[in-house]
Formats: sequence, C-alpha cells, structure tokens
Amino acid sequence: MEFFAHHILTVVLFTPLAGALLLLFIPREMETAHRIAGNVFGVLGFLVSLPLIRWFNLNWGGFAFEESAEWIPSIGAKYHLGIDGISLLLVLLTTLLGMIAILSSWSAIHQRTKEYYILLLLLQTGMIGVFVSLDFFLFYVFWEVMLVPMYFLIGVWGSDRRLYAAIKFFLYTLAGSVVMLLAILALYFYAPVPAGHTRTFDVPTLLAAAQHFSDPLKVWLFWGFFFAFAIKVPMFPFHTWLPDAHTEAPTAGSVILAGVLLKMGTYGFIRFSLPLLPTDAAMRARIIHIVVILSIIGIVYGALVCLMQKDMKRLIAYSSVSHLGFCTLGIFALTPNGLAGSVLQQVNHGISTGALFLIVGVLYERRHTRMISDFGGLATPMPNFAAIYLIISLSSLGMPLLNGFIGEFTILQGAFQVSKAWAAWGTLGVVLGAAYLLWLYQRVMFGPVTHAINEKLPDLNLREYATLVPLVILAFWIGIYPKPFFAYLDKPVQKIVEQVNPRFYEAEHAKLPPAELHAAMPRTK
Amino acid sequence: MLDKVIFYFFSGIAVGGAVLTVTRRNAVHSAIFLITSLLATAGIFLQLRAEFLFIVQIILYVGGIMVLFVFVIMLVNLDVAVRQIQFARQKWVALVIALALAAQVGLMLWSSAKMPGQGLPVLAAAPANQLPLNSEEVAKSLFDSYLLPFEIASVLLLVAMIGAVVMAKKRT
Amino acid sequence: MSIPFIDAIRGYLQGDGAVILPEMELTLFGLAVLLIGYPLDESVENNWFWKLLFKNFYAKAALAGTLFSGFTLWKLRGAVAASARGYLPGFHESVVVDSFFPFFATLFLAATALVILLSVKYLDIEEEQEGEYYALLLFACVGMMFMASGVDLIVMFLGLETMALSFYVLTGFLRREKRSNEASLKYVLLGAFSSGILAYGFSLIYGLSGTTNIRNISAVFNPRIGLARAIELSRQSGVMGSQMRQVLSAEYPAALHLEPSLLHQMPVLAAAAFVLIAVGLFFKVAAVPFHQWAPDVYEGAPTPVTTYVSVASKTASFALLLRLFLTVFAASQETWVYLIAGVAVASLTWGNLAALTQTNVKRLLAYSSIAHVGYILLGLVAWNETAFTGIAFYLLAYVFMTAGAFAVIIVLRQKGLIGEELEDLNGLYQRSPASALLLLIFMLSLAGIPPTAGFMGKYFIFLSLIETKHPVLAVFAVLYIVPALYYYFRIVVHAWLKAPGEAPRPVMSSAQAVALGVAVFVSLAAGLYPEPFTRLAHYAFGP
Amino acid sequence: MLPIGHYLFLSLALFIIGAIGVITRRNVIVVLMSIELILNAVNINLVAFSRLYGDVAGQVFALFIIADAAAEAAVGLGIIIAFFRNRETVLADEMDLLKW
Repeated sequence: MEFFAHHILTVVLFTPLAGALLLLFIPREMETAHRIAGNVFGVLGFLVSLPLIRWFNLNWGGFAFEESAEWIPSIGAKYHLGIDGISLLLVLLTTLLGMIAILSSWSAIHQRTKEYYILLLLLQTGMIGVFVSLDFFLFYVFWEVMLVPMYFLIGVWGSDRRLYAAIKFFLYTLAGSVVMLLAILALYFYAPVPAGHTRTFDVPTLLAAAQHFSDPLKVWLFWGFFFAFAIKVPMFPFHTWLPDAHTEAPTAGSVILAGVLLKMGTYGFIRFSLPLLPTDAAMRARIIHIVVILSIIGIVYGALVCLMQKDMKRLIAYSSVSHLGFCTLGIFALTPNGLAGSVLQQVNHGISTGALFLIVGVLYERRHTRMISDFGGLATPMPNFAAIYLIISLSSLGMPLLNGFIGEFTILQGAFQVSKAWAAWGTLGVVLGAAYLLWLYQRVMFGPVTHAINEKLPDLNLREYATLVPLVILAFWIGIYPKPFFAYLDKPVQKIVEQVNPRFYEAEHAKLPPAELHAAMPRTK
Repeated sequence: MLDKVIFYFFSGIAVGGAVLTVTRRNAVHSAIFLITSLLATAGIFLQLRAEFLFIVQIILYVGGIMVLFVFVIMLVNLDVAVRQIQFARQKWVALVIALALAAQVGLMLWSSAKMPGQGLPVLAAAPANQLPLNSEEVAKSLFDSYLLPFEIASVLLLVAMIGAVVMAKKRT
Repeated sequence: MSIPFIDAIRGYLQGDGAVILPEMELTLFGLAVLLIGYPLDESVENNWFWKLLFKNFYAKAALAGTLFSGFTLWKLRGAVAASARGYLPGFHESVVVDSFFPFFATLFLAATALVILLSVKYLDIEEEQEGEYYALLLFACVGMMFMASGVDLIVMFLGLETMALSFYVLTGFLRREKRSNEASLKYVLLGAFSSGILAYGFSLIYGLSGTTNIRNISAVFNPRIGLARAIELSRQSGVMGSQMRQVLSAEYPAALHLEPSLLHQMPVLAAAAFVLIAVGLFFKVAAVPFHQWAPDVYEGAPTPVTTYVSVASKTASFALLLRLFLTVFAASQETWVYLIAGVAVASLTWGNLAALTQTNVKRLLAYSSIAHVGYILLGLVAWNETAFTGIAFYLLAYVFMTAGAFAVIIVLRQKGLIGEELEDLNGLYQRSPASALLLLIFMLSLAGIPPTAGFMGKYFIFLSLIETKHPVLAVFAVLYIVPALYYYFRIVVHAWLKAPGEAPRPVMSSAQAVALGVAVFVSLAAGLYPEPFTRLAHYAFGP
Repeated sequence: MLPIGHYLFLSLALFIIGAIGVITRRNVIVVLMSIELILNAVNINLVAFSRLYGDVAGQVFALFIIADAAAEAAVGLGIIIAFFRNRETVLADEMDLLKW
C-alpha cells in the first residue's frame, strides 16, 4: 500500500500496459478471454486512478504525486512524473473514457480482438503518459508512442477509407511533433546550466529558465510548439485530418480521439506554450491575436460546415473543431475564467462528444450506416435511446443545467473581460452549435419512421447503458454543481495567470476594494 | 634540356595512347593503345629514377594485366560490340562536365605552379646532392615501414584470386 | 624451453602483432574456411556424427571467427584504456588502436556475424552453399577493420579495396541470376572508378605533405597542431618519411612558418585533394549525387549481401571518412562545410523522395539508406561533441535496424517465392505475426519514432544542429521524417493491413531467429534505455 | 628533375581522359581499361612526388596501387565473363534488368 501511495502515477500509467502485456499471452482464438481481460484492465485502470482525487491536496500549488528517477543521465533525461489540478482532470477523463471505450467495443469488434485490446491499452498508457510527464524527453516519447496504436486502430478496424485516414492522421500529427522536437531541443540547449550540473529536460526547470530568454527566441520556441499542438487540437487551418480520422475510426477510436487525444493539444498550450509567450507587449499581442482569430474562425467555420454534413460521424467530428475553438479561445484570453473554463470545457467535450460518438456507434452497430438520410423517426422504436441522445445533444450545445453551458459560459466570460468582440463571435458559435445539433437530432429521431428496417431496431441493451449513463450523470453533475471541478483548477490557473498575465490581477486589485476582490475571482472561490 | 625532351616524348605517347584507348571502337585496338600508354608511363618512371617501378610496370601491367584483358576480349563476343554504337547517350553532358573539371583543376595547378615552392606547403625539394632512390631502398622500406600494407595486400590479392575463380568457374 | 620460431611469434604478438590480432584471427578463420572445407566433403555425406558437426561447417567456422575476433577486440580495448597515451600504435604508426577503432570494429564484427546467420538458409535455397562466400565475408570484415584502424593512407586504401573487392564478388555470387550479374558489374565499374578518384586524392595529399601517415599529414595541414605534433614526433625514434625527419631534426620552426597563410586557407591543391577524396568517399557511402549504384546493387545482390553492403560497407566508409576529416581536414572545416551540407541536403531530399514510389522493398530501403547518409553527414556539418556522439550512435542504430529490416525480407525468401516486392509482404501479419511485428519495430526505428534506436540517433543529430546554430538545416532534417514515415509505412501497410494472397507461411530458421533477436534487441534497447549505448558512442571519439 | 608541375599536368590529363572514358564508353571492357588509366595517373603523381621529396613512400604506394589495379582487373574481368555467359553482351546499355 505504501508503495502504491508513493508510486501511484506509475501504477496509473502502467496498469494498461500490464494489461497489454498480459493479453499477449492469451491465445489468438480465445476471443471472449481477450474481451474480458481488456475490460478488466480498463476498469482496473480507472479504479487505480480514483485515489488521485482523494489524495490530491487542493491547497498545494505545485505538482503532486511527483516521482523522479534517473533514466538517461548522460543527456539529462529523467523519468519524472507529477500532476497538478489541470492534468488531474485530464488523467481522470482519460481513464474514464478509456474504460468506456473498451466496454463499448464488446460486440463491435469481431476480428483480431487480441490486437485490438492490446492497442487500446497501449494507447491508454501513451495518453496518460503525456498528461503526467514532467520531463520533456519522456513527454515526447509518449506523445509519439501513442500515434502508432491509433494508426492501427483506424487502419485495421476502421471503415472504408481507413488506410487513407490512418496515414493522414499519422503524418499530420508527426509533422507537428517533429517541429516540436526541435523546439524542445532548443529549449533544452538555451536553458542556462548551473555550474556542476548537466543539462536537463525537466519541465518546471526549463519553463522557469525560459522566462529569462530573449523575446525573439521565445517567439521561435512558441511557434515551434504551436504547430504540434495546433495540429493536435486541431486549430482551423490544420484541422483537415480530423474529419477523416474521426469518421473512419471504429467507435472506440473516435471516442478516444475526440475525448482525449485532442486534449493533448490544449493541454500542451496551457502547460508549455503559455510560459513561452514573449514579455514584450506588442509581440505578445500579435501572437495572441493570431491564435485567437484562428480559434474564432475554427468556432464559426466548424459550426457552419456541420450544417452541411450528411454523415453523422463527420458532423460530430466537425463539431469538435468548433468546440475546441472555444477551448483555445479561453486559453489565450489569459484570464482566470478563460483558462479554468477552457479546462472544464475540455472535460465537457470529452464527455459530450465521447457520448455522441458512442450514440452513433450504437446506431452503426444496428444498421451499419452513418448516413443521416438512412435514419428518421427513431424515437418511436428506441425511446430510451432518444432520451439519452437528447440529453447529450443538449449538453453538447450548452444548455443550462448541463455541463456544456458551464464551460462555454465561463470561457465567454473570460474572453469578454479581454474583448467584447471575441465574446460576440463565440456566442455566434454557441447559436450555430444549437442549430446543427438540434437539426441533426430532429432529422434522426423525430417524424415518421422513414425506412421500414428502422421500425424494429432494438433499444439500448445493458452494456450500452453502462457506457452512456456514467457520462450522462457526469454531464448533470458538472452542469448543476461544478464547484468541485473548479476547485482543482483554482490554484494551477492562478499560478499560470500570475505568470503570463500579471497585470490582470493588478488591474483587478485596483478596480475593486479588497473585500470584493474575493468575489471577482473565478467562480471557484 | 634532355630531360625535357624525354619527358615530352613519353608523355606525348602516354596521352596519345590514352586518348586512342577511350576512342577506338574495337576493344582490341583499345587494349593495344592502353599498352602503349602504360609503356610510355614506364618510361617516365625511369626518368624519375624509379627503376623498380619501371620494371614492375612493364612486367605486371603490360605483361600480366593486359594479357588478361586481351584474353577476355577474345572470349566475349566482339562482333556484336563492334557493330553497336560505342558511346553512351549522356556522352556530351559528361564530356562538358569532365572538360570543365579539367579546366578548373588545370587552372588550379597553373596558379599554384606560380606560387613559391610551387604551391606545395611542404619544404623545398630534396637537396640536389641527395642520392636518388633505388630499388634497394624501396625493398627495405617495403619490409620495414610498410610491412603491414604488404600483409594487407596479400589478403587483397587472395580476395581477388578467390573472386576471379568464383566468377569465372562454370556451374557444376 | 625456448624455440626460436615460437619466441619470434610470441615477440611479434606482444609487439606490433597485438595491434592487428583481431584482423589476423579473422584472416586465419577465413583461410580455414577456404582450405578445410574441401577434404571433409565426402566423409560428411554418410556419417551422422560428421554431419551434425560439419553441417554448415563454413558458416559455423566463420561465425566462430567473428566471435573470437570480437573477444580479442574486447581485451584489446582494455589494453587501450591501460595505455599511457590512450592509444596503441603499431607498424611504425601505420595502424593505431584507439577508442575509435574498437567501436567501429565491433560494429563490423556484429554486422558480419548477423550476415553469416542470415546467409545459411538463403544460400541453401539458392543452392550456392560454398566456403568462398563465408571466406569473402570475413576478408571483407578484415578490410573494414583496417579502414577503421589505419592511420596510413596506404593501409586505409588497401583496407578499402579488400572490402570493396570482396563486395563485388559477393554481389555477383549467384552466377546464374542475371540480376546478380548485372548488379555486380555495375558495382565493380562504379566502385573501381570511385576508388581511382579516391586514390588520386590520396596522391595529392601525399604530394602536399610528403608523408603517408595521416597524423603527420594533419600536422602539415593544420599548423596549429603542427607544433605539438612535431615535438611529440621528435621524441620518438624511427619516424617515418625522410621529409618529416628533415623537418624535425633541425628546423621545425621553419617548417611551421613556411606558407602558414597558404595552409590556413586551404591551398588550391589541398582543395582539389579534398574534393577528390570527398567524391570518392561519397561514392562509397552512396551520398547524392554519387548514389546511382546503390539501388541497383541493393536490388540485384543476394539479400544477405545487400544487408552487408548497406550496413557494413557504409559504416566502414564512414569510419574512413571520419578519420580523414577529423584529422587531415579538421582545420578547414569552415571551408568545406558548405559542400557537405549541400550533399547532405541533396541526399535527404533525393533519398526520401525517390523512396516514395518504389515497389521493390530492397530498392526502397536503398533509397532510404541514402537518406540516412544525409542525416549522418549533417552531423559533420554540426561538428561538435554532440554531433560526433550522434554520428556514432546513428551508425550503431543504423547497423542493427537496417540489418533487421533486411532480415525480415530474407526470412520471406522461400523456395519459389522471392519476397522482395511490396505485394509479397501482403498479409504477412496473418502468415507470420512475429515477423510482422519485428518489421514494424524496424520500420519505426528507421523512421525515427521513439522509443527506438533510430530516434535516439536522430535526436543527437538534431540537437547538434541546434547547438551549432543551423536552424534551417534542422527544420529540413526533421521535416523529412514525415515522407520517410510515409514510405516506411507503405511496407507496414502491406504487411499488416492487406489481405494475404496465395503466398505460403514463411518459416524462420533458428539462425535467422537469433539474428532477428539481436537486431530487435538493440533497436529497442538503444531507444528505451540508451544510456550504455550513448556512452559507447561517446567513447568512440575519445574519452 | 623537371618542375613538379609537368608531371602533375600529365597525370591530370591521363586522369581526365580515363574519367571521360568511364563516363562515355558503353563497352564495359573499355570502361575497365579507362579505370586502369586513372590508376596509372595516380602512380605518376606518386612517383613524381616521391622523387621531389626523395621519399620512398610514394614509390611504395605506387607499387600497392599497381597490385590493386591487378586485383581489380582480375575481379572485374571475372565478373564480365560471368555476365557474358548469361547475357552475351558487354554493352552497358543492355544492362537493363535493373533501372540504370
């Protein structure tokens, strides 16, 4: 138990990997055994991550559960793990969605089950690794390692154009990450080395050192990281891999892609890009301007494209572009509200979009088509499904009392503090979001049953409830009582804003009498 | 003066032979001109007081290697070769590049010849009173300073022997 | 008891002989393979005991030779560490055993051993199981080892030629195969041409310095280290080259101030010599634009020989190139760096782009290896400690991952199936999951995806480019990973995602399994826990 | 002894002629002969420098170059014979199984 407490991140990180290794030894023919083992380790992976919630100290501003061991001393790379509130939420989201994704594949995957579960579990380790690494070298290794299982998940179990989508996903992401590698190496090289020390890849050390870099260097580094993260998020001009990958991937793959993989980009922005913003006000403003405009284009463009889609999965994929636009907008507003809202919205997006992909998966398993025109009036044969789908749709479009509202509202609040125009464009995105999601719902669920074959579709079975209900509960929870979630974000967000936008707090202090300062802080207080 | 005459005589033959080697259609003619060129080179070796190399050049090169060439030319079907066009398609490009390269290196040599010490960064030439090298000294140094290359050369020749046997023997 | 003959041998082995003992052992084993095989042939046929002992006798003997030599090398390494000067010279300083030599020699021996393991079954299928083949493998390795240990132009050149001649013959070893004939003919013509160019460059260097020992040459070429070298030399007896003797006896200060400015700016003749030597060596390592032979030779040669050519010949030529560039041409690095950078970028570009459209796996890997040369040359552009470690690490990784990739192709070669086309790989995953997995790992390593050896090699190269302020080259280099991944994954797609055709299940022999195991172990270990390998690579360029 | 430049020019001329022969000729035997010319050019350089410095190394080097030329010729001609047995041609252009 003591070991567990001291190495909890290692345990969380490697539980899925252990499962993958175990699966290697199960003979190829025993498909049920693969499914059981996969699910056991999916659940186990989630369970071991739960103590993180309890043991996490909300008042501790630094990284918690830190572990550090020598790895490659000659180049200064370490096995260094640790999380703060932001990564905590994302790790939990990963383990939860991983478990659900594994469960959702029970009856969807019929060929090469062994490899399927191995790859899902490997992917899980890779994703957790990205969120918990506090060493740039380790971070980069996980960042790239994760691409290979995803490539195969799309390439082997995807639909018709899977080969194209898989390699497109791989090449796009790789192109961004190799540039990031250069940025990491530059950061590593330019950071001053104290006498008697070797160089280091340690994230906190390097980011602290980066504060004293010259502005032009910081700008270069910023853009170096930017491409990797922007492709991953994906931001507007770099988003073209996303519809293909999401559409062609199997259901579990889409859930993971939308739910977790995209968050790596936004996580990277918060963790690595913000500290690299130049100190010079003009330079910084220019960069932020570019990024925010790209985010807003993403929000509006993504939503508009959604209105024209005929394929349900493609529609949801484009909606991700729009939703992630909110997240980046929130991050680069550089206000506590924007940042906290952005992280929460990332979680929300994982929940809602993950659930939406599961819903499409449910339909796909029954009809083997994703075309909107093949459905219609499904509310009649599948009432319970209709109810859950409605809740999820509303959550995704930002209905009050559901999670999406909290996230989007906080982001818009944060953006409004900086610029009214940004908030206005964001609001337009919210409106459009309501339009395409409700229209989709109407076309699929309402009206008379248009195809005879749809009349006899069975409603959700127990396993499908098990995948969807937790997400619905979470959606309500965050929508009604988000305080515990914000509580995790409070300290880290404050730390980041103090670092990257110190004048924000000064201005707030000046504006308000001390007594009211408390109230002006993000709604977490 | 005599030196110059001898030099130009031999080098004229060497260059002329070389040019004819690469331009003759008939491979046998090429081989004969190559022999001429190599013999002229042997003359230049002699002028440079490398008597041992002079002999080696004649016996080994002209007597050994060239006989090998002529044998192979006889073995393979010459008639076909003669009737074909003899130059590869890219010859003009190649010629231009080669000549440009020649001009450039020539220019380099020309300009360095004008420099003190003829552009050579080492010391001045050997003093005139130093005895010219002779076969004895070559032999001594071959088995003393250059013993290792000598040993490696034996491996090299062994490889060549195995190679020639492997390549030329008929499949059993 | 003292027998004069034995004493003489013992004295030799403790003196000069000790320095070339690994090479001597290999040569002896090569001779044994050549000579012993024949008389045993007939007795082996009928007796089960002899059959067990002498089945694949050639391969077993050759493998034993590499192991022996490797063991001797290991002991030699200890002797180097214990020596006062940090290196052991021999034969009037025409060879040295320093930290550079054991690293490269180990790579050559490892490559040779891998190729021997991979050859046995292949030659059985081709019905060409002959002692000469293994003897030539060993002699080629001897040549390579002299390329790495030689510090005399003559030794280096002869080592290079021994290696090259062995390769010409090995490439054409399948005499009835027309492609094999053709490949070896192209190889010998272009190879001999490039050797001629290289020799011409060597003759000019000799002319510039009056000596063939590269340490003395670099003393002449690099005036700053000249003084130190002159003093060091003056303390030794039996210095080679009357010219050097003349310099040192009385007037080395004069020698040093003789045309120092000329030396500094790389005189025209030295420039010409450099260009010729560089061109000759670019041919050998197959750098653009001197790469044309590589795809043809790779495709036509028997696949184990292809492995050997691509892995060992390239590494050995780099060893020679590094030895020369790091000593003789070190001072003029600023002058020639542009040439190298141009060749590196051209190799990266052409190698990666031409590989995109290949349908023959061996050809594809040929172009990809041209791209790898580009990365290694970029290390020479950066020219700092990280870069040298990177070059050594890259070569190490390259040896094992490329050998592994070819090994999978060799496993595919069965009776009636060549297995070199991309289509032949279709459904490899269903036919042989283990080979498919290994292939995937090697492809990831070749592409440079962590955590594999290939990534660590690239890591050092990229870092050195950043350290020496070559950001544009660095961006170029990293972005070429993307097309590289694309064509490596074409192979993976065929092996993993395409349906199998009629092709039979490949059967892996135990020798092949061992070779693949070693290759995959290094490819993964050097990526997951690179520390020991990093130290090894660092050690190659001196403590 | 004549100025060293004379010998360098002679050797350069032979080298260039040999190189042109390698590049332009299609008859592989003649290509091999052109390579012999190149090596011969190398030897002229080496012997001339050896005489210039009164240093024996050049002559020794030239000796090894000759040995190497012999070895290369033997192997090269062997390969040509093997090639000829299979293909009945000695023209470089007819080597077309592999993309040239």
